[in-house]
Amino acid sequence: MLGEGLLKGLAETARNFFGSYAGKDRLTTLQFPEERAPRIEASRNFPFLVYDGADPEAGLRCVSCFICEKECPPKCIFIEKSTDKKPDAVGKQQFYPARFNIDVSVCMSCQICVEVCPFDAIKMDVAFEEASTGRFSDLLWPKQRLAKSNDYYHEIHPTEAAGVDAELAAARAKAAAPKPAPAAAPAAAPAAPPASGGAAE
Amino acid sequence: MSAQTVDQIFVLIKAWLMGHVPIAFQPIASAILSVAPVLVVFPLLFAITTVLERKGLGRMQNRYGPNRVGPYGFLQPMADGIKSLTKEDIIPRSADAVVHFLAPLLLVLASFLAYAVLPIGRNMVITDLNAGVLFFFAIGSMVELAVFMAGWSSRSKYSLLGAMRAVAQMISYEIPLVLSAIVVIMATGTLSTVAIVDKQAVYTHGVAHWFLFTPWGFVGFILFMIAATAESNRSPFDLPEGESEIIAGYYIEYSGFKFALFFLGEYLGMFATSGLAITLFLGGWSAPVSFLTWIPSYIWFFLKLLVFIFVFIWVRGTFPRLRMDQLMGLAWKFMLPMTLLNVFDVGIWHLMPHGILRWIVCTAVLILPAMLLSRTLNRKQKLQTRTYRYAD
Amino acid sequence: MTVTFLILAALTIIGASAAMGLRNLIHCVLALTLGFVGLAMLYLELGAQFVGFTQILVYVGAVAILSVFAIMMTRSAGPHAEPALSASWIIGLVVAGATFAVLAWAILSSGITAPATEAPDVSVKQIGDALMHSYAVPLEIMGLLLTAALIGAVIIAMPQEKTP
Amino acid sequence: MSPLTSYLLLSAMIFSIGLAGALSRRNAILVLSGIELMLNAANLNFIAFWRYGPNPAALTGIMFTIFSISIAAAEAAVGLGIILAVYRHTRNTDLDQMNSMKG
Repeated sequence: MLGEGLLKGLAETARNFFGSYAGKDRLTTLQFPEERAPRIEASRNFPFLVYDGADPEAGLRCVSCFICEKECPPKCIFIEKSTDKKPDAVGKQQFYPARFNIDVSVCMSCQICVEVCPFDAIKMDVAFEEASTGRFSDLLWPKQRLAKSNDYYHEIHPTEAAGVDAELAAARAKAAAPKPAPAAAPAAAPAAPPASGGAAE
Repeated sequence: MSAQTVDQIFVLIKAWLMGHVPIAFQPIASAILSVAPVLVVFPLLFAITTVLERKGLGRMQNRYGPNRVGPYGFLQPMADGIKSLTKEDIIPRSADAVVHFLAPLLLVLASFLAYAVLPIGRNMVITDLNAGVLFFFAIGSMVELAVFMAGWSSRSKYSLLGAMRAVAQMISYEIPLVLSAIVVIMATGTLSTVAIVDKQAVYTHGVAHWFLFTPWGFVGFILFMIAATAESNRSPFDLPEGESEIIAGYYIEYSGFKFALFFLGEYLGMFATSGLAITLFLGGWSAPVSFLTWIPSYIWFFLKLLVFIFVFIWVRGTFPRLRMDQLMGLAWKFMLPMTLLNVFDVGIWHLMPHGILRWIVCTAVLILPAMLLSRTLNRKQKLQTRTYRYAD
Repeated sequence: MTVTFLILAALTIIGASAAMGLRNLIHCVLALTLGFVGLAMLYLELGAQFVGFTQILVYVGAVAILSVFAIMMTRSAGPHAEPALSASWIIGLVVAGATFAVLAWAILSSGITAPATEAPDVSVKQIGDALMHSYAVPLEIMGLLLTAALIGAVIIAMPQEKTP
Repeated sequence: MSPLTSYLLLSAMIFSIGLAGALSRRNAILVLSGIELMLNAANLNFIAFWRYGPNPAALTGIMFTIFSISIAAAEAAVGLGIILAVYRHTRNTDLDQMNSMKG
């Protein structure tokens, strides 16, 4: 009979309509500014720079190696190398970025800069309420705005940060040891992932 | 105050006000006093309906509707109105400026004119025309012209496509609309809306003589509502608007207040056709059972209208849009035969003696062909390769 | 002659002459619709309610829309380079002017006077009764004619079978 | 001028406008519109004579007008159908160029 399916459909929408007043399972919307969904650990938005310790200038892990700038597909990273050197996360004397800008109006959140960084200095942020009224000035983020502490990194991506910290600690220990015994090095090398090897360099 | 007074309160107020007007101005004062409430109440109902519609649709799609402006979002139409009033009124450079300007005015004018013959309550009608129902359909046909003017004058392909779809659809569905209304005219023997309601506001065994409670009335009502939905371009017959295909159809090139006027006209048309359906089949302002007649007549009318609005929203939240050939197929292959059959059926009803036999015969006359027809139409059709006459 | 009549007559004449005089065909049809609405209102003014509404329903709702569709389908809506008037337009105007002169002379010199009577009250029921009794045969013939016209229009406008 | 005379004059005016349009326009659709106008002028005459005539209760004028409107509707449908058919054949709606039967 013509119209049977129509009635079925009407019944379904009616069930949704009245069910939305009865329980939460038919009203799945979150009222955003007041209610927030629990954060998903793997979510990502724009990159930020990690620093260790309390001082964003001194603790910045970035050594301005320009790899991320070269790899960035939309070319939204601009780095200016410093003239002097400062100790990096491992303790070695390195250059640091005098300027580090990301144009977030161009950034496409591809995470390639994070993949290629040998120093675990750039990571993906989860903050998304970044709207601003300045079309040009407010969307070019300088180093000061990009720098966020390691604690913040632990807060947003705990498992990932723990892994990074372990590697850095291993690298620091390796750098601190004067000359490791030749027997120990080959045993550690295959076990360590290649990233740690690069970081220790 | 007796129930009688409450029922007639607006009529009494008007009579009292008219007593203060000098004789020379009485005709025009009477006209203003009759028209002004309609000009206030139905746009207000439009404002409320937009909120209710958005909230209702939201609930059907497992979300809240608008709930930010004012308590429970009920001030949303105010915000929308202010927004559309303050927006820039853009007229495309290649548009036909005069026709472009006139189209929304004609649409709203035609939509408002239709209320002239709707009895909103007992003794509450602007004019009791002798040919009221005919007037309603004549005014309804002016809407088509307004839609065409809007679509053509914009000089945009989308709007022209939308206008062509709208005109084709409205012309096709006007025939079932009029034919399904004719059964009531046949049964009452009058075209006057007031007389039609008066014929239905009588009770036997406490139940009103609504035409909905007869087999032909029930079928006629359903057919009328399908045609009315198509006529007012509501989902699932919203091909002329089709946001996902032709963006907004014939009013895509309108902005600001004129765009709001198109919305107003569309909703007013929907209320007016619902009002006519109430008048023709649901006894207008009369109560369904005699012990509820103490409720004022205008409240009954607006209660019924609200139910209609809810059903319109419900249908919009449920059904997907039809394809053009399905639309035309429904009009010409299903609606038209069924309405003609219904006209035949009301003749049988009129000629047979009262009793249970009349019910059985009339129901059978409608049900059997409907089942046959739906079986024929539902039969799996063989798909054939499409040929395009104009595209290549 | 009342003010209402003058306004409606002006509306009708403006609509009709614009319909015959404008260049853009769609404008012509819209103006023609205005003329038809003016005529419908004149019918209402004369007390013929049913005819007035039928006029709007048929002319505004059907004939105007049909003409518009025909214009769109024959692609004559755009701007035209060729003149809108035919080669023998002067003859046409002269003939029309002469017709009007003769008609006006006939009307004015006939001396018909009609007393301004009360408008007769004609209900739809009376019209229906007349249609069903004294005009039943013309009504049937009209139905036949309309059916024939419907079928004929469909057949004429049907795409011709392409013969290979 | 009595009301009847003014209605008759208006009707004559509309008839002449329709005639002028039908005789002088090139487009076939507009010629058809001119003919519609002439029919309408006749209808106005019918209604005016019914209203001011001696026997309005007979409804003759109204009946004539109703039948005339139906005929006009049929005429419009068939006429536009013919125009569409001719257009499909000649790709043209210009009446001055439809002269293939000229000797």
